[in-house]
Amino acid sequence: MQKPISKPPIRWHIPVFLAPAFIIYTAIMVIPLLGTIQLSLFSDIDGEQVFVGLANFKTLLGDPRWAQQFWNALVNNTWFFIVHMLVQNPIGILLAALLSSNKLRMKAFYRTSIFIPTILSFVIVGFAWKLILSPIWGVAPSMLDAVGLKSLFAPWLGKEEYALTTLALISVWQFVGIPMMLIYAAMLSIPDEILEAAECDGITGISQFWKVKLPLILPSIGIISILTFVGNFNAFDLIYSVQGALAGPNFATDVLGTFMFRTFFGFQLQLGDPNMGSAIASIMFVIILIGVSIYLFGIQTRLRRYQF
Amino acid sequence: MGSLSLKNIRKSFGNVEVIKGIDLDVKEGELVIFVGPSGCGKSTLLRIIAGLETETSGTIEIDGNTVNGQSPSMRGISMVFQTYALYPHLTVRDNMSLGLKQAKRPKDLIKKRVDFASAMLSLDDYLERRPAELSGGQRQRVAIGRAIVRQPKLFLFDEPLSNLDAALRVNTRLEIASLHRQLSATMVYVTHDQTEAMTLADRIVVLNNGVIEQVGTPMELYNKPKNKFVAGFIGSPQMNFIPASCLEMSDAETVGIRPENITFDGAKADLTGKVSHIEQLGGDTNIYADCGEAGLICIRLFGQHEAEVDSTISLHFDRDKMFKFDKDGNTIN
Amino acid sequence: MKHTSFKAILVASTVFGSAGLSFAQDVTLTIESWRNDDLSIWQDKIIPAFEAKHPNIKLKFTPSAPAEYNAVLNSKLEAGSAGDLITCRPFDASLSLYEANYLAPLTDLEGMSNFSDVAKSAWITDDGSTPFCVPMASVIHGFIYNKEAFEDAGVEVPETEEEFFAALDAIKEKGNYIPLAMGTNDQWEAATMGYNNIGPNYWKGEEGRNALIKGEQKLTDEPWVAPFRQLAKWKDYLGDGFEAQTYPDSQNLFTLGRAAIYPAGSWEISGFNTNADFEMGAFNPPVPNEGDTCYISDHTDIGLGMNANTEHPEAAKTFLNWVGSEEFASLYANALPGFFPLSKTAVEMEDPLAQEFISWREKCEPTIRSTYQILSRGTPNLENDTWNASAAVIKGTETPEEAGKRLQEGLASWYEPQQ
Amino acid sequence: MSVDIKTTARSQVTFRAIAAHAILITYTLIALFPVFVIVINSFKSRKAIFREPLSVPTPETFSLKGYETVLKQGDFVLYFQNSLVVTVASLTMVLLFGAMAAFALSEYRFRGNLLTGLYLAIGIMIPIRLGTVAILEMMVASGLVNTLTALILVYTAQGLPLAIFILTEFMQGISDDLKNAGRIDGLSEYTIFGVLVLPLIRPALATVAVFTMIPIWNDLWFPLILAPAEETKTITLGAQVFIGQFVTDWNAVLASLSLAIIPVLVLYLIFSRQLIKGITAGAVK
Repeated sequence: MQKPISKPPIRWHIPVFLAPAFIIYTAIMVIPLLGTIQLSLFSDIDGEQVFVGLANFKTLLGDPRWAQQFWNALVNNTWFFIVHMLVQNPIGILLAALLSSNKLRMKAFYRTSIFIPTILSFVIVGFAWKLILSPIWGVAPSMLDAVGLKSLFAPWLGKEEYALTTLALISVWQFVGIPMMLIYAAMLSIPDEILEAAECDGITGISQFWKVKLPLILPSIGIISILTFVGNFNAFDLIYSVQGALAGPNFATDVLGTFMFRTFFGFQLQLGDPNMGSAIASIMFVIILIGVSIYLFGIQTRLRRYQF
Repeated sequence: MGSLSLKNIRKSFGNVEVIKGIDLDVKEGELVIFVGPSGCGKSTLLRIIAGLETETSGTIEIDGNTVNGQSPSMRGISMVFQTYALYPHLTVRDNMSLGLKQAKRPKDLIKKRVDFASAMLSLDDYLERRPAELSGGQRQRVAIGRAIVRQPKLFLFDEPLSNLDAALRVNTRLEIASLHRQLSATMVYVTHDQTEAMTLADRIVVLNNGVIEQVGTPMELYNKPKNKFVAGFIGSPQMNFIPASCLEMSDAETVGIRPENITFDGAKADLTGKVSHIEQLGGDTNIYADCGEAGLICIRLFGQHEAEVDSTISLHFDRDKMFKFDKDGNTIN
Repeated sequence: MKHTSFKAILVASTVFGSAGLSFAQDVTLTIESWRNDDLSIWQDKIIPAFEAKHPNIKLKFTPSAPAEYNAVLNSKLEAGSAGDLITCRPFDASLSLYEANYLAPLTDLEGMSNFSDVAKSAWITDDGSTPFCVPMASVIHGFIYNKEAFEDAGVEVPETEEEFFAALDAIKEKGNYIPLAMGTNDQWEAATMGYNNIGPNYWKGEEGRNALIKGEQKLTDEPWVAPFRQLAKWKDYLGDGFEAQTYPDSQNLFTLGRAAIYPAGSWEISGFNTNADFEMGAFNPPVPNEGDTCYISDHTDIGLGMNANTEHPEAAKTFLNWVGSEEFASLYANALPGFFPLSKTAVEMEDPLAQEFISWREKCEPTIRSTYQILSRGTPNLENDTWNASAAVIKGTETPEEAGKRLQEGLASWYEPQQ
Repeated sequence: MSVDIKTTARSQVTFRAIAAHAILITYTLIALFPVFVIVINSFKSRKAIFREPLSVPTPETFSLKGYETVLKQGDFVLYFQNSLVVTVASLTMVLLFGAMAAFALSEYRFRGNLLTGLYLAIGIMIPIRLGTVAILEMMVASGLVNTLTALILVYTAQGLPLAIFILTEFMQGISDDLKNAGRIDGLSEYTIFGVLVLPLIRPALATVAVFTMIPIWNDLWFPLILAPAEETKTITLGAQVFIGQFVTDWNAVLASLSLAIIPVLVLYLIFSRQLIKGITAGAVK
């Protein structure tokens, strides 16, 4: 017979469930990152780390040499993001809309093929596109030649005016699978009854997409936008593997990620400056945090989630 | 079989108090039903009894033992859920025996009990199937079987019939009733459906806003509701409430009259109204009449009757069967 | 289920954990390097030769990709996980490591006596008192050319600026070869193989370089703008789409026989020998006028230092002494034609191209790359800016004068002698 | 030819299907083209790569030289094995620990629940790479440098925030009744999690697995910093070294790139069936 217990026992299982994730995440991610943010408040003066408050941020935004690089990177980064929003997500939605039509055959094949670039490493993606777009190797020029458009060819990756857009498009090529998958799933989860009701009302084909499906997948599009935002403002690898840490030509493809990397770890003869690098990293964090907050408090609340 | 006693049970979620001091005794072998509108706290109370929710204060005794703080499985209860909650990866037999296996009971005992329950619920043919291969009614029977096998001191039912269609609901209701008789088990049953409550319960507990409005046998509640809430909640179609002023009665704020206690009688008319809708149920007929300030009034007549929509009718109320309520909604005797 | 999976993780982590421990009693030295191209040479030639003499010391050569080397090495040093021996970039990158106490002073290392002061200059404190890396090799800049292409166009090896452009014109006229193999996509190619290749002839090698460091000359002065003017003229001789042409593209263009002249560093020699199936020659950067003294960039490029925190300082020193020896010099020079030993004793080289390059040391004045010593210590970084400017000048997006002005402003913003 | 209304309607449908296929095929070609170029050229001789990059290998141009070089030089089997161990171990830990935390967050009401959830989600926004130096110091201090354990720990930390975020959302959809039924049957919270909940969120786990696996498999940075030793090299790092090592040996580069595609493709195919199910079931709504 149980003895009567007056107080509920401590629910040990809650800390037990949380502990592994909490400990690993805190120890290996949070503490090092806090260390990085802390670094941004210090400066190396004669080999000593000295607390300088916000001086590094002042340099970054105030000193014309730093500020010029910073704003260049930020503007490029914004353009990089805009290209993704304008190209990647609409293509993703289009592909998903096509894939979700009922009677289509070979769905799995298309889905898998289009997702393949997403699983490739940046090393492969960078190398492949550099080769294809290379004026020397001649894949792109000879393909354009074949359709009589050779004159359109330009060494896109080497021209300041095209390089960033080209890279953004490569990145779109690589990642279009993610919005496609998520939107596809969202479309599949629209109940058939709603679509059947639309058919009965004579809303079919493209107008069905605009009038019925699109409003219902808006929350998913919102999520994708914010994932794209976070991803783009953390972008680094693709640009690094195609254009190197100096993000050429003439910094035309420099984004916050490459700027931070170069500053933090140094490059070639340029010595690493972890303090300034951390300052850039902290600003990146703030930018992403602001973007996410705008989304969470400004946009998401207005996107209605429909109960099916 | 055991008794249940609740003493001053309170429960708050954050600053919101959802159970506001409940005292209740359930005798051995009794089937007690909690009814109330959604959000009244009836499910929370059931879950507190089960130990799935921790009470903020108060004492729970099952079979004379205080069980506060004990885990659900130690309380000697079993529970049947609205969504069946069968383990999708286990067969019917394993679903029923899991609790006993967990308690390390001997194999032959488990088998005996499962066989007993499956025979009782005619589940013998389905013992090796998985839940996904069963119909809704079969699944609910498995859930009930799982409860029986544990031979609990106390059965708890959480709206067990809500997910079934109308015909099955009646059948299963009968099954539960016969189960109660056969096992003479103590049962606590939660529903929002007063018909279910009336047909099944030994005693009904009407809950509203986290407090007990009234406890009693179905007929006690029907005949002697303590207040307007209980009067309105028990009985179908619902009791008509009429402002006392319309009937020129000064000793009450509101009067209540059940639809079956109204007759057509032009000579002794208490009110006149216009027929707005008729429901022909075959066995009886419900007529709804718009009586101006007195509101929409439902009249229940036995047998089949005809009436023209928009025709004017005179209503007579059986004065002996009228209820009077004061400003606070309490019944005036 | 839970228990077993935890156990599995525990077991797994101990298994992996032990993989990192060294198991031999012998000392094992790890060498950090960015020369991943040399991996097989170290494994097949250098390490066996050393281990044969010193059986108790094992060597492990662990290179990382050149672009990541600095970042990786700095992180490892900071965390204390770097190897025992560290391949040194010349000048400031290594000096800062020494100053941060990551590299050990090598003042009393015997092998050091085998090197001249010039050889040691890249890895010594500013006051010249303490060396911290053993000089391994230098690279010489010049031009490698395709002999068949020269025959085809009927041109001779150019000695002056004028002849150089005449030769380029002739090759272009003939149309069978792209005259110059160079791209601006990677930027450093334009600076290292362009500006610092031909530049010394204009700023007169060490004379100009030292004047710049002292603040006596400015980057806007003629000797420093003139090389940009030359580069600006190169544009017409480069291949289609050179803007997107990468360094490996240039190498391929040349070794596959499609380009006539390759502005080179001597380190290309071994790769070109394997990949090109035509005869190659080399010439030093043409001088502005006939009879001018020629200058070459004979750049101290690789040194080897000792991690100050190594657990095996004695073994590391043994190895460093060996690196300073004649045996190593000859082994290295012949294994890697194009990396020229810096030791005082002359080394016999078999490769004809390498012989050609090294022969310029006798007729021309050697210097090192203008931006490497002292001048790239601050922000903005002069070396990185020079990459950018050289590429821009070749592409024609910036005039030579503008480039000089921009570099000067950048340098003056932090370098006192120039202010 | 007589055309009645029915066939017009049908031909409209057919036309739409053809248009859909046309667009999808076009995009599929765009998606696969670069991969195709790399793979076909990896089987050609160096000259042929340069001369006709778009043609498939013919008997004259066919060459396995690149693959020979690759297989001779690096220990690709070992690299592959390392990558597999790291990826599978990190995935297991991310999925297990992530699901455990998500379960705690979605199942129990306790003080600080919301705060803990936010705290764990912040990691989605910051690349862990920013903390490299501190991580390396920590690994050195604990003697984990040049062990696969170091990589596994880092990737676990990196993958957890998104995993917890997705899984929490998903777990909220699991019937409370089922878990309560388990409690009444005397299952411990751990058993409820392991036996009842985990199997039900399989699709969500697959979704998380794919999103977590790709960056782990393809990561270059941490292998380079934390475990560059020959015994612990991952396949991506191995391939990268080839690119550095044979800048001009395109046979070897292309061969190593082609080899590096296969394993991640296989892993993806394993998870992809569950992936669609997972996203559909509302893992990322």
